[in-house]
Amino acid sequence: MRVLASGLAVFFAGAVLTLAAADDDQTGRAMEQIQKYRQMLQDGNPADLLEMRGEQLWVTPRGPSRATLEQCDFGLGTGKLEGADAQLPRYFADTDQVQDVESRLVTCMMRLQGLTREEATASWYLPDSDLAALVTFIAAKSKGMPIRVPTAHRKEARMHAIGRELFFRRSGPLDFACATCHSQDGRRIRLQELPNFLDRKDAQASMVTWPAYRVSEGTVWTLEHRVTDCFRQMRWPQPEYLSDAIVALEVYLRKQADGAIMDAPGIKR
Amino acid sequence: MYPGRRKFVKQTGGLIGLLLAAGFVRTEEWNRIAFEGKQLDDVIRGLGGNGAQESAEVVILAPEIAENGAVVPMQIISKLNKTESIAIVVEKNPNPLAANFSIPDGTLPDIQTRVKMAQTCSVYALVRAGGKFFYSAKEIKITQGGCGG
Amino acid sequence: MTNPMKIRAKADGAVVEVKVLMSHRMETGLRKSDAGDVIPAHYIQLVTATYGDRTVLSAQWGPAVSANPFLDFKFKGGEKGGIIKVTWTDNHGESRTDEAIIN
Amino acid sequence: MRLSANAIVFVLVSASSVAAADKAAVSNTEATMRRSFSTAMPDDWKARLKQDEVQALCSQYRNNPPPKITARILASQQRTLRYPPGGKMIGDWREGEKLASIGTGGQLSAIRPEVPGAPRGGNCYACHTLASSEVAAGNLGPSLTGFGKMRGTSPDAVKRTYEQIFNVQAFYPCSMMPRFGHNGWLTPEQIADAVAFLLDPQSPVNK
Repeated sequence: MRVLASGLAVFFAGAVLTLAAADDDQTGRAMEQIQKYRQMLQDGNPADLLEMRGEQLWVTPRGPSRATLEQCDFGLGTGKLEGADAQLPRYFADTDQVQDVESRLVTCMMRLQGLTREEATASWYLPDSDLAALVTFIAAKSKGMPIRVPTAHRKEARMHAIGRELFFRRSGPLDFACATCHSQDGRRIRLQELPNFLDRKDAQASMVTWPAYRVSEGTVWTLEHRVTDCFRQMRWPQPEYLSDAIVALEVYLRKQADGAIMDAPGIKR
Repeated sequence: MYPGRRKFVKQTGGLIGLLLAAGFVRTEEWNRIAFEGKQLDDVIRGLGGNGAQESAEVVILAPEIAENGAVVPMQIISKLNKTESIAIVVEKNPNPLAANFSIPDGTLPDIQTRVKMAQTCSVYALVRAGGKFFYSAKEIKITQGGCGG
Repeated sequence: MTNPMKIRAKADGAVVEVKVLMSHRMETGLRKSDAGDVIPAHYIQLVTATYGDRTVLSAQWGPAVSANPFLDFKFKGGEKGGIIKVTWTDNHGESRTDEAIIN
Repeated sequence: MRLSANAIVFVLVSASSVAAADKAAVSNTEATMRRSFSTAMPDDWKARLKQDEVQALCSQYRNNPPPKITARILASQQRTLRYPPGGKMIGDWREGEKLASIGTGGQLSAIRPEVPGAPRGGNCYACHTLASSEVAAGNLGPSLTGFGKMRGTSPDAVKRTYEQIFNVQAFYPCSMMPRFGHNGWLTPEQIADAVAFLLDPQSPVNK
């Protein structure tokens, strides 16, 4: 009886393995074609168009103060953009806050150009928004530089710890957390590969290419936009733009990618 | 539907006139009939042919699976002598003709662009060479990516 | 308002390869906004590329060309330092011309 | 001997300080969450951010709870199981197949409001291979191709499959899979349809 039972178990296991192998074959072939698809998109990233517009916006006097953004300090000194995005988010003494590139940009639009917070952020999520254009331009200025998110300041370390906690925080009607989809190797939603953010290499490959042109959206998404939409897909409510929950997650995710060479703007599904 | 040609001219006559004078724009008119065709045959007729012959000399380089139907990259190469134009026709789009490229002397019959595909279907590359139409077809699968919502 | 194209033109022996990115929504007229209204069709219909007074490519497009269109073509007889001009005109009658130096 | 005693003390001390740090991090996180969302949100939106006991425990233990917590979750989640009126736990596989492909429903977003009337599905294909004809299947969960071939449609197999979709954590505490029935995402009838998709010999899952 026992022999028979284990024999059956082996039989079932064998059946499962065969099925799994067939599935892998088919999936492997599909993934190969998708790689080819992505390859064909690499040359000619429409994000470059938004980057060009961001560059123009950077030097255009705007707002009640008719000022440009050229005096904005992203942490490496007034007006210094080269490599700045690779070291964000970071703590800024003048706002006593840990800020990401978008939050800092809005600070400058308010302080230098005299815009209200509402004016500066009103259309952040719309296709080809001024904010997305500026973020794309600023990110491209870190091309070739390693990600180095500072955590030495007490507030930076705190945001990092909160970001890690948030990454694993399950709630909502689907019991989801970031970790549900992003904490194992080689996983996919349908055919979409999911970076495992607990793995350094995966985190690096993902983080160096935000902001990115999303072909499914026909426009560039910033990292805040990406995270905000993950919340939507988890069936959570929408977090406030520039809120600490998003920035904390960015600190954690980009810290996971420490040392990776920036290659933004990217192009993604 | 699309604004009529007359409206088009009225709005932009001045600009187009200037561009024409500068030699930037040819005097061609957008081929409404071809672009509004619903079948491959309609498109061929709209482009001035009647029927097309399948040809291995027309090559479609494209992935078999596209991660998103909004952007499907493809390269069309014609090895036929006297290639005059290359059109891309997406079988199951509401209006199948996506683009038609005129290839003047001295330009290689080798075009890359990106088109939208509403669903998995055949893509036809339709080439006019020496006054006749030739085509080849390739099926491209459109997958549902991401979280599905 | 129109935004600049990004044009790259590179001579490789006798052949010049031109790569163009155009900034355009390429609305099909079939999509609906979040409020449920149809977004009107808005797309490039005519594209022309010239080298000197020679037309090196002309194209007619429908709304099925992807947003922010990409175009890659090759022609003979172009020289380094020469200028390639690209013009598009859309169904609203808007038009734009940009140029690049062949390198 | 003395050395190892020291080591034990050290381990105990560091474990408790880690626990304290964890507690601080968790309370910081909850405070951060509270100030990161509009206070003007409707109550049912806010409710989605509130963790129940299982969600909080699984977050705390990174989905890998110790035996004592595992037993606690098993017991509490077993008590949540509910069945369709009339007790029919296997429905129409065709309906189940539709649910498996639907990834919409229940989204809350001001910048991307859900299309009115978007159906709510189980989105099974996002994570599982089911019918082998569907290439675009995810792999966050195990392949379920041939699921019914091995299990048949005995009352026990049907009940067990139903219960697992209703509340997976009644069997696997801190599973990544949503508790579809317990959380009210799918109705008991819809779950019965999903059961049919998995078990019915006519379903493409078993072809």
